[in-house]
Amino acid sequence: MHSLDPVILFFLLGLAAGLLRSELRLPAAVYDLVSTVLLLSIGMKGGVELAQHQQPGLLPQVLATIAMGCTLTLVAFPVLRYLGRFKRADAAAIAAHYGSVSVGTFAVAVAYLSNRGISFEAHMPLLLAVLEIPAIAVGIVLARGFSRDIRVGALLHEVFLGKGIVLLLGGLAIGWIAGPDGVGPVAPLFFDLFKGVLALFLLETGLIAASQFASLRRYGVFLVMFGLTMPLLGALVGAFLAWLLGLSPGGSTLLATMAASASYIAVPAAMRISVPEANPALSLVASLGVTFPFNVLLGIPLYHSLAAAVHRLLGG
Amino acid sequence: MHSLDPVILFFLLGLAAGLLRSELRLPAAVYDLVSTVLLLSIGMKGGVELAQHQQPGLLPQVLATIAMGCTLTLVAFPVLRYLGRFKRADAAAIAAHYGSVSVGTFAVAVAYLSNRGISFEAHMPLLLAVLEIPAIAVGIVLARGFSRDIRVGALLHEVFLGKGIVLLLGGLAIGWIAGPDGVGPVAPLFFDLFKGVLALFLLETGLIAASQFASLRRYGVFLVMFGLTMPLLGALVGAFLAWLLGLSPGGSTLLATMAASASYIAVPAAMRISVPEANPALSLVASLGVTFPFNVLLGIPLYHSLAAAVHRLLGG
Amino acid sequence: MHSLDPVILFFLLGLAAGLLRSELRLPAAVYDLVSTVLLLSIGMKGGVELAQHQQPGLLPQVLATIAMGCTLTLVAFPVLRYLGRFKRADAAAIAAHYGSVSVGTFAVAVAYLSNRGISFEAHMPLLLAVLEIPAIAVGIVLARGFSRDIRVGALLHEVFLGKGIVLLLGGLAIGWIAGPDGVGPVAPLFFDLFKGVLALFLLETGLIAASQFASLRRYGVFLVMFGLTMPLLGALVGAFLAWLLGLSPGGSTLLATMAASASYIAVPAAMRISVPEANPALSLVASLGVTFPFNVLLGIPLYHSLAAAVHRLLGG
Amino acid sequence: MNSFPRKLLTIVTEAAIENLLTQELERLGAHGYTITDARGKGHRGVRSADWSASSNVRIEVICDDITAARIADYLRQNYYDNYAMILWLEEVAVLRPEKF
Amino acid sequence: MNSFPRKLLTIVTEAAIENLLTQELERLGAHGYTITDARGKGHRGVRSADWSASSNVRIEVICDDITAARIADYLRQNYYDNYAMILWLEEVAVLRPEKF
Amino acid sequence: MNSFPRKLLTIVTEAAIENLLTQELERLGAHGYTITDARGKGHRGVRSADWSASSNVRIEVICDDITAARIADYLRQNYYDNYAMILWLEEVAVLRPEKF
Ligand SMILES: Nc1ncnc2c1ncn2[C@@H]1O[C@H](COP(=O)(O)O)[C@@H](O)[C@H]1O
Ligand SMILES: Nc1ncnc2c1ncn2[C@@H]1O[C@H](COP(=O)(O)O)[C@@H](O)[C@H]1O
Ligand SMILES: Nc1ncnc2c1ncn2[C@@H]1O[C@H](COP(=O)(O)O)[C@@H](O)[C@H]1O
Ligand code: NA
Ligand code: NA
Ligand code: NA
Repeated sequence: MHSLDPVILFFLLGLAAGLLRSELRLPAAVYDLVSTVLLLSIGMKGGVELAQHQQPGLLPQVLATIAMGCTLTLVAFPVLRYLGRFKRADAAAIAAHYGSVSVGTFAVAVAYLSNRGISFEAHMPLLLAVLEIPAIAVGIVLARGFSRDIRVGALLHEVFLGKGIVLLLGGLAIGWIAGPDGVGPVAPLFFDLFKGVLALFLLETGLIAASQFASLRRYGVFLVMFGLTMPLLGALVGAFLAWLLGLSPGGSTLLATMAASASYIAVPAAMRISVPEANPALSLVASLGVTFPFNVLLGIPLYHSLAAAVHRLLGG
Repeated sequence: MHSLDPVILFFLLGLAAGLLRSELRLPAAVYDLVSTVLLLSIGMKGGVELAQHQQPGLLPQVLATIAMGCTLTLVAFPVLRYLGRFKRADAAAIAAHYGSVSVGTFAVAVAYLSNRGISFEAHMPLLLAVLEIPAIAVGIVLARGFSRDIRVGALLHEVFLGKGIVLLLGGLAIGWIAGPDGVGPVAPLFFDLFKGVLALFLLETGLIAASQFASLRRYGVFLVMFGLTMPLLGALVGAFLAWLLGLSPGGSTLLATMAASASYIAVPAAMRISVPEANPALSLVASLGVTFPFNVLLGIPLYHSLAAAVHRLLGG
Repeated sequence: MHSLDPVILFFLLGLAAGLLRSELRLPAAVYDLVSTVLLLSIGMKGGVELAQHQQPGLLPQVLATIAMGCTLTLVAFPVLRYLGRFKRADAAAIAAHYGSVSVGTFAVAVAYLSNRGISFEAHMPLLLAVLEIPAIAVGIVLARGFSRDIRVGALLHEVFLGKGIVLLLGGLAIGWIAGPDGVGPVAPLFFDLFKGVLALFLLETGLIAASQFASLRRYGVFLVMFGLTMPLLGALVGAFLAWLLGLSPGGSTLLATMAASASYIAVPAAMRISVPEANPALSLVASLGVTFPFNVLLGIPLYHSLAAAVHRLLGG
Repeated sequence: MNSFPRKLLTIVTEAAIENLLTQELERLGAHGYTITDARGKGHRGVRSADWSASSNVRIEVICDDITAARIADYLRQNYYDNYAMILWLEEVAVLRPEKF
Repeated sequence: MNSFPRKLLTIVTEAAIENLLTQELERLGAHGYTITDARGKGHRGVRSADWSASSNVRIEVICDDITAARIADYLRQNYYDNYAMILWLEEVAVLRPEKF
Repeated sequence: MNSFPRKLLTIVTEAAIENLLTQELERLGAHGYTITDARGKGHRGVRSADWSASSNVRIEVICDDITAARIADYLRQNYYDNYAMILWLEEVAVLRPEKF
């Protein structure tokens, strides 16, 4: 059933067009517009909900999310370094991608839940923004130790003032301040068009993902295996943590998806600046060429079942 | 009445702004976005309809459309070559433009029918995609014979994997797989905004068409005459064929419009690669400077009356 | 209350992101798209209203608006020249910015009124287009006298065929010809999305305004003072003129806002061509770095109260 | 391969005067030009191309020595003082000298 | 700083043949290329880049003298007659000669 | 026309380090720079500019010989190994030598 979600079909169309080397190409400006609208609308939706319902225990959840980001990075690193025999910088960079999160995957999971009428906690977009960051810091330390010559200024800037964080947090703030009535006038663009804009985003992501496939063979089986099993591990961790934090099944599905997803925009940019000796193709092939398609096509319904099962088994 | 269709007014505004050499200019990225949405939504609308109604006799209609594309090209060629005294390559290239089809004109005809509540067969977008191609092949053979040195690879690629075909067929497939309920979530973007997006597309097309007018005088009266009579001939052929195929009046209007229209995106690109010795300005002046405005401003209502008349006269 | 208008929050987000030197940046093509849609939809809305209601006394209002544009420029010039001790060219150029009008500010005022259900005269967009122009002519004459070597051709072109005028007047004509029913099909894009599109526009304007702040310190206190008091003076003039012309409170608010606002797109372009010796940074710092934020954050509700007060005090 | 020496004149300046400038170039004898969008920094500060007023264009003209000198002189006298603008000249080789 | 002489070949032509041309360049021995979007004017009129059919690309290739001559000759013979195209050659200095 | 010799240094590299690099350029003595968006192919494969991670920038700096050598050396030592990057140097003539 899930594979019939129309936004997924747009991803498959992009993937197919890319693999067939079609002339289809969307200008970078369109990608920028589409991702700006997505980020703002995810943030705003969360902010509006937050304005309506008190969210107790936000701080513990934020801290738990930070801890999860660090943990996933620290778990992925030795696997890549010793099982995968990657160079230290490469292992650290790839690990950071998997400790962080993909906003596109999150958006597909949101669409999945909303198509099924499943609600989730309002502040998930806040956790999304929070989870982007800690893996980057851990990755850099793994690559270089606590060395002095890290371009700390450029890095902090890149991380905290990157487009994703600013628009997510900005959207949250706007939704929270304006409230449900206040955002009414801009709802036709940011809420009604959400899934259509997501469809365009996925079309373009499909095209880009396809361009990573060419490198797949070169970088070998291990990276593919890693790109398929690391999300499963992440989802387990995320679903269990969600249960600990008392999240609803919808929220648990989202936290599991976030844990399972790998960054392909914020972290690559940060790694180019802070761990330049890492080969960026390795991380992108894994996160965009393997993990993103896997999560979007198969993972999300799986993580939903997983979250439901955890709730059933452990109660809550 | 027709001239009051607001989307037409946007075309006129673009035309006027272009002719007055206004500073108004839309970036190419906007044109790309707008045409992507148009192509996808035309395809999806067709796919959704196809999912609901069995379409018997699709194959004969596809074959008939292919035959029509070849015929129109073969008819236009000698007229251009012997009456118009164009060089062989030029005559072949122009003929190929008129044997193929303009998606923009099709979209205006769809808006025209929908404003009047006239329905049409669901698979017309499929025929639209099909009609893009055969004229290109015929045009190349007319220009160069069955010679060996045609860059077949590059050409096939250009033709079958061009943006237009991929998005039309991709949209059809998405609409067909997702069905009417499945596309619901993306309808606000792809269906509700259709005519607004078409308006922006026509504004930009008007600007581009105006830039062709400057060359009109240089290339003479014959090309103008050809650009006005060839669509009429095409419409006759299309309307008659539609009747043969048993299409409804709405579908007949569309097939007549398709036959009457001349490509100005897919075919020019293919001809630059495969018949480089043809002067691209000649084809563009005729198709974009003469035929497109004629069809959009006067042709479509005419073809609608024609289709109705054919149905009345021949029964059906 | 006003500061809760969500579109204003987008402006603040852009401003904050810009001041923090965030990586957030929207491509110029997005700005072009967004401002095209805004201009067309402001024009069309006016045109549709005009088609429904006879507007008596349009000509006197147009003439009065022209006179207001000239007057404001002529008032600003000596203040800048003698109090501000600016060079003649600089004083003339800045004055021209304040005698003209900012479409973005107008759009925020329209959103402000519509959120409060306050109606206004249909032809305000026409006055908006009219007000763009006279200050440019006056500014040039102030800078250069009636000298011969003005590039009159290039200038007239720049002024009358600039993007803003063409889209506003084009939109007016389309709305007027198509009427309320005719524009129905394009309403989802041009009317329903108006405030969402305005939000994106203001996000981007905030980013650009922030980049002007850096120069604020350099150009000194006088320019800031001027940028804060000139709009107040303009609003007084506008509100009083509106009362003379018999405009409604809504229309008066708009005319006061127009008078209070300073151009930052059309006039800078014209001045670069016609008064090149003027430093463009001075005008932009004042109009975009001071006056625009002031009007949008505080000015509009003020001008609304002012217009109401004038109506109360003078009757009407 | 026969090649012929020509001058390549490159101008970087404000996008606002693109139209004006191309007309001047033709008037001064250029047979063609190539334009790309650009951003940059110079004595008049950062020009980030975030919007029209801060955008640059980079204009290239291939021409003979005399035309190049004529254009360069003219721009220096008429544009340098009031516009963000730099230009430079290079020796290049072209294949069809009659074109330039 | 050790630097080594190489040729810089710049081609300005129709965007429609970008893919075709980059394949040819590699076949003719170029180890790389850099492309920017451009507009312009020449003997075939104004190419304003308003839409795909009127867009130009500006392609740069750094290579050795022989490869540069080979590419220039090939393009002159196979493309000049039918396409809006110009090209020019310059002497440049690079740091790592083995790359080009 | 009086003209003065200067160096034109052109760098093609990953868009991801544009900000970093312009800061370095200024620190190393450049008085200005011009940037255009680019795509291309080189030893590190195709960089198609379809999205940020695969985009290139093309940076030009006009400066004196010593500054050019300083920048080129610095980039070779600190950037060449880890980034898709090439650079080349040319002799150009400018009109106002004090600017560069
Ligand atoms: N030294 C330089 N090297 C390369 N480009 C420069 C240089 N100086 C200025 N530019 C470019 O020329 C534009 C105008 O320069 P300016 O008039 O010095 O502000 C700048 O915005 C840059 O794009
Ligand atoms: N003299 C010139 N200087 C710089 N660029 C030129 C020149 N002539 C032509 N071009 C560029 O090359 C393209 C093709 O030129 P053409 O084949 O002469 O039409 C034009 O669209 C311009 O972008
Ligand atoms: N031989 C070449 N000629 C022109 N541009 C090149 C060449 N080699 C590399 N480039 C450009 O420099 C970028 C980085 O090159 P590389 O480090 O070799 O991957 C490429 O993406 C191209 O844009
Ligand atoms: Na993760
Ligand atoms: Na046809
Ligand atoms: Na004003």
